Amino acid sequence: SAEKVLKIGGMAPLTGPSAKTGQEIKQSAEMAFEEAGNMIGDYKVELVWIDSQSDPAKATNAYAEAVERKGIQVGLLNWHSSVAIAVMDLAAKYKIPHLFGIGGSSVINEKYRSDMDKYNGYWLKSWPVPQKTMTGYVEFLEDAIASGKFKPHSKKVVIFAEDTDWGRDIFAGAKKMFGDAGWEIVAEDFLAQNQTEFYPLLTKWKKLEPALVFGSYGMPVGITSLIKQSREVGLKVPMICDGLGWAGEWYSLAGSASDYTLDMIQKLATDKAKAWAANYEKKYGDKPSPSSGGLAYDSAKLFIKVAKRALEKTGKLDSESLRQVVLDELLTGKITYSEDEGAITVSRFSYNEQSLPDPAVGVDDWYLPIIQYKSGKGRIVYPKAWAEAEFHVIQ
Amino acid sequence: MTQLTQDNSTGFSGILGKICLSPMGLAGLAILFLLPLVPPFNQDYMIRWLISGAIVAAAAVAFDFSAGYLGIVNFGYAAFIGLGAYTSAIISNKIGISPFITIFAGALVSAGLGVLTGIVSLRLRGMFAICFTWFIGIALMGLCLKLDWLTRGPLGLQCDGFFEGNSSLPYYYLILAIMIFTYLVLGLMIRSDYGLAFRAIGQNMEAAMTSGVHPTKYRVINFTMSCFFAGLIGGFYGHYYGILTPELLHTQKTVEVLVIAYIGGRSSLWGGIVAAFPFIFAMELLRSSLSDLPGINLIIYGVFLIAIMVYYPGGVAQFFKNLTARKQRSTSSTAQKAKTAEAGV
Amino acid sequence: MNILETKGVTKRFGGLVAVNDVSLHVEAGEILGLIGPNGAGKTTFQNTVAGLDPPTSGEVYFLGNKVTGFSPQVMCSLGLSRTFQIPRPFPKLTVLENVLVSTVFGNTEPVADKVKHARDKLDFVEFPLGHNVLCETLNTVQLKRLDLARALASSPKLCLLDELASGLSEVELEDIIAIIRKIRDTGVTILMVEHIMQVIMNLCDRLAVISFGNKIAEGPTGEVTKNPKVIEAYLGVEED
Amino acid sequence: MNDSSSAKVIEWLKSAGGITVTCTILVAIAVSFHKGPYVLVNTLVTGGMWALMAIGVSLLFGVMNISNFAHGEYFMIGSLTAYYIMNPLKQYLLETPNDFLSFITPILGIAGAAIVGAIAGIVTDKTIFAQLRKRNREGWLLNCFLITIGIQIILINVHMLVFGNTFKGVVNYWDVPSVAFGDVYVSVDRVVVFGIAMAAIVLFWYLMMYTSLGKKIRAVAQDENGARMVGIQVNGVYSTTFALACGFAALAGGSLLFMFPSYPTVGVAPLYNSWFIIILVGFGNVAGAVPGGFMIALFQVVTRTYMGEGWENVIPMFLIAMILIFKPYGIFATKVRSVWEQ
Amino acid sequence: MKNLNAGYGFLKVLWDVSIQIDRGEFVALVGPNGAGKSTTLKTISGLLPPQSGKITFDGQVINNQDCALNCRNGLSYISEELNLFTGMTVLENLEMGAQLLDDKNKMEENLQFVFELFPRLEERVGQYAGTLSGGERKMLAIARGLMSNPILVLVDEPSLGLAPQVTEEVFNALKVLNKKGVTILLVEQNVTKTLKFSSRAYILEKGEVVLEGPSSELITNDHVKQIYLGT
Ligand SMILES: Nc1ncnc2c1ncn2[C@@H]1O[C@H](COP(=O)(O)OP(=O)(O)OP(=O)(O)O)[C@@H](O)[C@H]1O
Ligand SMILES: Nc1ncnc2c1ncn2[C@@H]1O[C@H](COP(=O)(O)OP(=O)(O)OP(=O)(O)O)[C@@H](O)[C@H]1O
Ligand SMILES: CC(C)C[C@H](N)C(=O)O
Ligand SMILES: [Mg+2]
Ligand SMILES: [Mg+2]
Repeated sequence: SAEKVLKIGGMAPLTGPSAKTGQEIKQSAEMAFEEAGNMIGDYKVELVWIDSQSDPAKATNAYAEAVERKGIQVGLLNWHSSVAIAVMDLAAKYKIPHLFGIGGSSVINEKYRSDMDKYNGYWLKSWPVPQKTMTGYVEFLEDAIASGKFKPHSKKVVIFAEDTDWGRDIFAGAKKMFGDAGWEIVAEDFLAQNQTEFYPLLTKWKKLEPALVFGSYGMPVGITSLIKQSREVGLKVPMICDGLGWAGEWYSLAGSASDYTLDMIQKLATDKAKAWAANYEKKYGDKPSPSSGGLAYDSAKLFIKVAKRALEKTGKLDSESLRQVVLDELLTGKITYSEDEGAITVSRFSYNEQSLPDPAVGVDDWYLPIIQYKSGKGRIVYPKAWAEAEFHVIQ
Repeated sequence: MTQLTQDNSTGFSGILGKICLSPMGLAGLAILFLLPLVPPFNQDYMIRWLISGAIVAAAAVAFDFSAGYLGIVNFGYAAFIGLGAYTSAIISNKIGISPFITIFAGALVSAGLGVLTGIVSLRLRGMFAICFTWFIGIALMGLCLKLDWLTRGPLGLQCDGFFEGNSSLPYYYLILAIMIFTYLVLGLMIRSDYGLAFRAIGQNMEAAMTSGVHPTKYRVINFTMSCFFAGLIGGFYGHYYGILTPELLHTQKTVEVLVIAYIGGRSSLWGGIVAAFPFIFAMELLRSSLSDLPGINLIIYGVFLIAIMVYYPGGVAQFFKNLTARKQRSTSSTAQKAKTAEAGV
Repeated sequence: MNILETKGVTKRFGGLVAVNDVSLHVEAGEILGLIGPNGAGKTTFQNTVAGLDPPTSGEVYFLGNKVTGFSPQVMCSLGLSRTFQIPRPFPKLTVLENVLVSTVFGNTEPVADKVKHARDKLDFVEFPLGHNVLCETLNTVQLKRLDLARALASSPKLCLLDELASGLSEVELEDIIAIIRKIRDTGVTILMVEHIMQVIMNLCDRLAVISFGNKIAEGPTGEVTKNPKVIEAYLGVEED
Repeated sequence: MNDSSSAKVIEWLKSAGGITVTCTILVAIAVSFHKGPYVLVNTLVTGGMWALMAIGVSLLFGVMNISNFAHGEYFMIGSLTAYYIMNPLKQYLLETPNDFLSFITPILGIAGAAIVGAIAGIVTDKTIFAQLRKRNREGWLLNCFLITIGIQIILINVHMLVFGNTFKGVVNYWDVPSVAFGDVYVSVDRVVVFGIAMAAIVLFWYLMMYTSLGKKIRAVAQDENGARMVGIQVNGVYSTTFALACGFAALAGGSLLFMFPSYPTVGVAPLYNSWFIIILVGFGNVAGAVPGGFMIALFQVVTRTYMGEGWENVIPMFLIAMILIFKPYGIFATKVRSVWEQ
Repeated sequence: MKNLNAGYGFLKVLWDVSIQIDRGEFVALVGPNGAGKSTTLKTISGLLPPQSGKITFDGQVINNQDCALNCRNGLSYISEELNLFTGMTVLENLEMGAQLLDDKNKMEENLQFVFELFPRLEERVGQYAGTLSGGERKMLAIARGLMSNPILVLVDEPSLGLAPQVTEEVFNALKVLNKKGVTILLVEQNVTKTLKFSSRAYILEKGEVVLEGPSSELITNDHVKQIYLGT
């Protein structure tokens, strides 16, 4: 009797500019499956890695090959939105459900929503578009001002973002958000991905005398350089540096200059989460990032849950049965995956009609706390219910 | 038009020769036509690889048209491809006309930039000319990122496909047609007086000028043609993959084409085509079978590239040339001494 | 008729005046020899005329028209061609193709069979090798022959020759003299720079001598070579 | 100043190089008045670093006719070395503080980087380019160019496989407050690195102009056979050149570790910048690399200041292209050109 | 210098050429264009590795020795292509020629000697070699070759492109050098003159030595007369 095998195509940028992220995604997902003994029921799990090479064209070639030659039955994970856009069509064409791509940007949602029938059940994200999640920042600021902890001398804010699809999205969100809250945006800058020299920019900002600097910048070198140099040029204002914590080694690059900067990131707060991080570090030698690594780990766990359910329900595991369960139970909110069950990054993954293809956003669902760093440790300062420390305004 | 290589062969191969094809080349093309119909190549992913191969092959031909003959490596070549791709995508998105028409618009815009580049870079030689085109490429890519109201910047621009349906096969025949069209047009130009002028300018500008060749004219013509096809290929690229990002204009992409063109053999045009398909297949297979150690395929690629350049810089074209030369040598057993003697008189 | 006439041509390189106020004329159908010590400015003068390096001041008239500062390809199409002191062929083209370039692009008169025209020119200069040899393998002397054929292929009216005969042995000199004569007999005017007196004495109708950029003498060959100024500046005490 | 030297100065001011340099200075001053002196300080500090990189590229191209696309990877080797020297030392210092050791740690790292880079250069020359020299010289420029692309791909991916994808960097060299120039603050690290760059450049210039090694290198650059004919052993000179060029790149990499943590593709940006510079000033122009570095830095600072981030690739590229149209061999090109022009 | 076969790549140019030169001799090598004279010199100098055969210099086999080492041992080659350092000044070129000499005074002496030989160069000491006229370059190349106090000088067509007056001077200078004890191997097109100045000569045709002997005899040889002197 032939062994029952489920072939999963894990997609990540394993080479090229984002290889670091890709590697973390790969390793975290592998960890999750290993913990399950590489088995789902009586099915043996075989992970086939698809290197997206950060290039939509190359990614589609590799994807088609993985489907046809290596026979993957389901796709998992992803990082770049541009890759997602190109691969979505393939997933639909080959009728392969592709689940939990991490790439967050809104273009995926646009494409998905443009032809729901075609893509439904064939593409699912595990990171919602930033516009939905970021409102926390303004709530937090209003709260800090109201409680008198933060006394800005003016309502001037500087906004920056990385010049990527993600950055564009978050920038659009931030602009609206701050505008609505009555802030004056005095500078808007998109930063190149490989940039390390910010003296001109920072000096320019300094002269504008903002009360707050807000930005999102996922490139570890860029964001840490920005923070370090902001201290060097003497820009002493509260800084929200969304994305600082995405790379595990950020503190070894930014050092004490990162004290008091704020970030919004998967909390990795529970014991389970901490154990996972420790495990990861033991196994692979470097600190995992909660966003790429943690989310990939959670996504894989959630997938295992979905697959188990599919096996239970239909007695077999293949593209079709998985898709059925996804449509019938995951997207209707019957299957969720929460902190109690072991989710380490957010409170709960749950999907519904309105959120698609994103997970639902909310404090009890997919929600990122705001944390403030001190000596390399992040402490949650918002929402209040989770807070571990008081917000400290840099002087 | 002067037929330089007047083969005394008549009949079928003579006719073929007139359109720059040898019997072997024709056989190769026939194979390319039939390949996607026979297993294992009829699988869709194989066809996708064939398409990638054909894209690079066509680009390498058009690239070699400048680099191999005029001696100017257009290091911003990917940007010209990208310009065509974006133009075609934007027009077809905004106005909604068929991509079959807009890719020519894209090609024309690329050609237009080619004209400008040709005129403006006229006084530049060697590395300076190369870097000039490179800078144009970098600037274009920067523009593509910054003009996001037009190109959607890093968010990526989605484009419609040429054909309805899921099969890649029609796309394959389309790009094959583009590739052959590129080769024939450029090949005929090289065969004509134009080719002579290009080579003369490429080898010694001053001597070419004193021989009466008008460098501006021919350099511009060359750039225009090469960039026109770059744009055409770009248009195909966009409408095939469905998404364009500024990364398409990146130097890295030029390097991919350049490598194929050089492994194919400079100033051969067809060398790029012969090199592209096996090379793409080998690279994809390497990548997929060594996926446990991502990057090792690229190391092999690098080593291979260096080895070729050190030990066999003539590339595929040289290989074939040597083959035919050996054949000739074995038939005509002229003593070497006689040869030297002739040379010595 | 003067096919070429220069008026006060001066060429400066930075502080150095390489050609200083040189006025001379070339009559149609003659062979004018331009001689002078090394570094006198002969090559530079030819460059200014052929358009490779426009003169700093002064005027050049070709066929009665002012052509000062015209580009080389225009001069070529007007009917002026030249050879180089250090030949500069197209190394990766064959001998035949080298000549074809100039046949195809330099010619104003239509040529029926270009390949034949080119081959004729190569035969005309008695090119010693096959026509399908790549130029990079030729030696200097062969290159000069080729260069000459190339210059002729554009059907020039005036041909500037720069040290065409240097590097030839005595016997070979006889050959080249014969060839140049043949060229003149086809109606091409020649302005030649040469150091080998054997060639000059045999060929030139008239001579112009420049030294340190200045023209010091011009006139029929026999006269000029007896000019004491010329002897002092250039010829030295002749022995042979 | 006597007559002839003032005439020379005027002559130089009228040349393209002079005009551009003057314009650059004027623009720098004008912008500094408008936007504040930080423009000037920034220009100087970053320009020096790029000049250091550019010299290596220029040297390799000038002497060996190799347009090194892998130059950034020697920068990467430098930063990697510096990291693996500095990081253990810093760890050790955390446990046993020692003022002197913590003072010289960065210097050790930077010196180590330069040495390892130079060795890597020699190895590259001996294993690859010496072979190519022996085999054939035809199409040398483009063969070499493709080879360097191969080297680049190999080095990046070997780094990735062996050392991983992490960012290996240090927070700073010396943990001291920034120095102030007026109201502009610059970190001590940067000031020191600027000093290192300038010292290296001066040293190099002296080496090229006044020592016999320099003369030999120049001779080989201009005519290899000629050099052999006067008794210069060219293979040695080539290896030395490679060592110097790669050593400089690695020196830059080591010096800039605080700004560019080592990771596989860290060399790309420095590579691009150095190419911009040498194209702007013309090849083989060591002295020109310094003002060139400043000019590129100024272009970038000014476009960032007035146009915003991201335009620094568009506008300066356009400007350099324009300048090239008028000065096709770079702004400092003289009438004399030898191998550089091929 | 013995039994030499040499050529470029596939092409063989020299066929068993044997030449022997004793110390202090003035030997000429003549032959028609493309006979392989320059190739011979190139091979001896070490620029071109021989395909087979043996080259000895001062009793030492120098077959595959680099040109630079030969130069150190006192062999100086003045090539047809000149190989000047075009981006250096005339003076720098000359200094490079003497870079193997340790003694600064000796260099000064040599400089004096070549400037005497070619006063034109002295006028142009500060000019870049790349901008010299054809003849000036030739002079510079010869001068540079003489700067290193060589024992053996290989000269390839010294008179090429030189004004008649200067040609004469160059030949005289070679004669003077020879008198001083320097061995000379001269390649030249002007057969009459060459044979007049040299003591012994070889005649090379199509890569083979066809005749050799004292110059004075060769000049009256029928073959030579017919082929080279056209009489
Ligand atoms: N580009 C240049 N820059 C500076 N000086 C130059 C340049 N070109 C030529 N010269 C100088 O101009 C003078 C004239 O040179 P030209 O080549 O015309 O001499 P020529 O008469 O042809 O000599 P020859 O018989 O030796 O070839 C020479 O002294 C030379 O050094
Ligand atoms: N680099 C080269 N590659 C191939 N063949 C060459 C090369 N150089 C010279 N030859 C060939 O070698 C043969 C001998 O050339 P060589 O230069 O030695 O002749 P030569 O006797 O010096 O002639 P000349 O009197 O013209 O200087 C010629 O047929 C020439 O075509
Ligand atoms: C944080 C990540 C979700 C951002 C990712 N680079 C994207 O494409 O959207
Ligand atoms: Mg001359
Ligand atoms: Mg010779």
